[in-house]
Amino acid sequence: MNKIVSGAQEAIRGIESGMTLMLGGFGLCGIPENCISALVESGVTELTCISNNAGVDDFGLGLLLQKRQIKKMISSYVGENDEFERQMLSGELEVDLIPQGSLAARCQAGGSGIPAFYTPAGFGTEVAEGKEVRYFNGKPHLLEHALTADFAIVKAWKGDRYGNLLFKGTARNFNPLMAMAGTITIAEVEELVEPGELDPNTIHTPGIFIQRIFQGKDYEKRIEQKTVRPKA
Amino acid sequence: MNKIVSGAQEAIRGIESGMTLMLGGFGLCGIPENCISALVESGVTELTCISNNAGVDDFGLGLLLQKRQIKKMISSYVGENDEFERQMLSGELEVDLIPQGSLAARCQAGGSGIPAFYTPAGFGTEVAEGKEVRYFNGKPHLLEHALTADFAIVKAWKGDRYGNLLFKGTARNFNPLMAMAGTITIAEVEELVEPGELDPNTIHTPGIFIQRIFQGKDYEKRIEQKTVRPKA
Amino acid sequence: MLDKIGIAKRIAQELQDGWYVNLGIGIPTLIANYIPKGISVEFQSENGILGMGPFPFEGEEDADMINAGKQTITAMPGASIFDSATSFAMIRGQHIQLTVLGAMEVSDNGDIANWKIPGRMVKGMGGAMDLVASADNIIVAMMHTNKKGKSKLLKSCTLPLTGVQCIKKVVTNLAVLDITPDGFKLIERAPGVTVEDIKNATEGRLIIEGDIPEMKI
Amino acid sequence: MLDKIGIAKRIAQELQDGWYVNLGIGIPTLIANYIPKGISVEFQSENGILGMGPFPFEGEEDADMINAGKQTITAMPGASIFDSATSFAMIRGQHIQLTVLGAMEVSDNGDIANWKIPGRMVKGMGGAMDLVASADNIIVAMMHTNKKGKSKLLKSCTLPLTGVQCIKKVVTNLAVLDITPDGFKLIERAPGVTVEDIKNATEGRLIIEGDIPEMKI
Repeated sequence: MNKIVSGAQEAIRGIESGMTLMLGGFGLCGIPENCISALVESGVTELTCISNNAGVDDFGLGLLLQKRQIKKMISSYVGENDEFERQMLSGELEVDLIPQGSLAARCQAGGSGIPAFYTPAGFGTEVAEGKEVRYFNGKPHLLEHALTADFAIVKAWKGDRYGNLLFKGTARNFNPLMAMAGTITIAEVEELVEPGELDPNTIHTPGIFIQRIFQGKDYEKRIEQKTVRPKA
Repeated sequence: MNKIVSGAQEAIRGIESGMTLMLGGFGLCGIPENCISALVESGVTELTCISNNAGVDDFGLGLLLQKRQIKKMISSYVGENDEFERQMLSGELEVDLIPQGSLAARCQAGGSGIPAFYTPAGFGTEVAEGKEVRYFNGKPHLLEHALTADFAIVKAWKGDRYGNLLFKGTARNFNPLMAMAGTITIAEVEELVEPGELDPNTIHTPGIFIQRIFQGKDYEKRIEQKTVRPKA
Repeated sequence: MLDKIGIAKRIAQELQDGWYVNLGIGIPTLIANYIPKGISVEFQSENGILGMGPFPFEGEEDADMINAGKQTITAMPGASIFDSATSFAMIRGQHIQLTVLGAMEVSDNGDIANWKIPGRMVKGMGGAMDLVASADNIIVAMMHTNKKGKSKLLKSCTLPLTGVQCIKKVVTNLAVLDITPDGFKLIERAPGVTVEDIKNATEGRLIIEGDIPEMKI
Repeated sequence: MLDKIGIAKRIAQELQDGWYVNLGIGIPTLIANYIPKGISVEFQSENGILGMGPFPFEGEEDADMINAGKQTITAMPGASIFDSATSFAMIRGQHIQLTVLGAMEVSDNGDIANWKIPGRMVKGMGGAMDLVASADNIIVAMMHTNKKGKSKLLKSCTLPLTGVQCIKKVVTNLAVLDITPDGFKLIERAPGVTVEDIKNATEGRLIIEGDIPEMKI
């Protein structure tokens, strides 16, 4: 099995205007930088993007927003981003805000063949509008449906040609969940390794969830909130 | 944080007759041998045991069956075990058979605060009796409820005093799922290591799910179906 | 007529490069020995491994490395190991391209019964109900008739069901049959088996269109 | 009256040995600096880490190690890292003993509003709705009144809710209050603050029983 493609351009082949994409990452941590750049170049538009956040003005999904390639964002927290705010307030951009844990669970469910589940998050809030409420053990829960995507795009630390992935630190976040939920899942990795180099026992994402993989380049890995303490 | 207890006897303190236990393992692979022995010695009875299998006559949960300590088994596959068969056919033992994937997902849901979810498994079979049927994307699904336990007992390869666990090979199976679903979760490990020795990035079960941990002894790790090929 | 190995060999011809495959216990397990040259497939076992290799050499068996049949196994380079929830996420989420399993009965609308015989000790369904309810592409590997000579390809199953309207193809010692809205459609005859033999051994609706070729094993 | 650090110090007194704790952005984050001596707690961040340590030294920050506030962090020995679904499994499954978060409004039946102001840019609820709907033990850390001097402890929230009947305790610059079926029950006064001050700053039902002690910070 060899899922390696030459790079981001080949990896995103088949992504068309109007499609739904999932993009891994939390803030700017663990985002698929190479594929986002390739999407900007490709000029696809009318995208629905499922991503916990929406990048900043000049990085991450902000780059796609600048080019008005995104029709709708499905996220839990957005707006570190002036252009996002402008488009949202002007009505150019649809925004569906979802509690973060529900977003994570809905992606995981989508990849797991679980069409819907009940969660307590959002009961009694506007998130509950139009949703079935059901009590379990006396506690109200909302019915939430699985999320899937035409393409899921994730960023990992290491990967092999079978598609097995290892993430680094908190750059894991939504990546393994979204990897499960794409009809086609693209993984860009900092380092492609030979099969067997990743310990089968500690692989985060088994290759079965990945259809295309490539070694990315020029990772900027921008830090959003640099916080440090003085050396003692 | 120090969750280390002296051994199996101390670990099972508080397990009383009539309680519901989850026990990790698949067949005889990855079963909590030390705690099972301690439960036999303790003499607790009327247990409801949630475990994918029920051991063999003289090993694993079979030891508890021999002493008639189990009132009810909740499993996906049983009966490698004559005493089990005798007790089941005589009506001494209640048995609730659950599709394996639903069992795994129900334990995971129990530990995750998801009270119920829909799955296609079992629709149109006797497993569906009394269960809500609901169609998603034109396909029928059953509503399945989360499982939890008074105590979950798991077996890991390595662990530290925070309760962080690493499993080995396919001995992982149900262990990480059940670890999440116990009101109190006991982990017996082959090797206790110092905090920091386990790579935070590849820990299978974060310590938060574990309340008690100890280094087991005299692991037999019996093989149920030894299958080999001749050396070339 | 085929023996069990013949059935396995015939089903192996269905494998395609890059597929992930779950093989049930019994005849299906044998398929791993007959992967067509030049293609690469990965075997999943539902207890929690992808990339199962051959059985270990004598003395190298590891109690912590077993398959869903509880047999000792090895892992290939590129293998991965995971918990049983993730394993069934792969199955339920339709990430597996082919599932092959045995059956006691199959009906001409694709129902399958393979887990329970009333009055006999019930061992449980294991992962079979999840597999048949989820997989897009399920092949049943079984003998065409039972030990008493009765057809196992029925109008409707008499035993408790494992799943409904889920089986797509049946490969038996006598034939390859697709399951269509109109019943079992005969695709191939086993070597030396006539259409008449298959008719006689099939209780469910059987569709025979044109010449039925003999299998090439 | 307390400042933000005072509020953090007071809430830190609630910590118990062995607890897992999730701290929201703002005042709650400060609590990590005032863990009582002799107890050991672990901090969870909902993007996917348990066992968060202090901020890194200048030059040692790692873009792949951040908290839910997107700040660079370090990991303590015994830390573990996981995906966001597992992280919210911990939260929803009530494995976290204490959640502390900020709020714009809290009502006397335990409702909280902290994510949206109509007419203003909405940034989203992040993990707040999961946290408040799931946690058994939630403390709100906030100023008693808003910048216009209006009470944030209300009969009922005016802003869109984050969660209903979920808050158990509020610690403000003026007081510690438990939320009971009968409303805010005054537990402690901040240094130099009178019961009258608290009455004047609280719009919701306020229960005052007996002498109200002053906090010890």
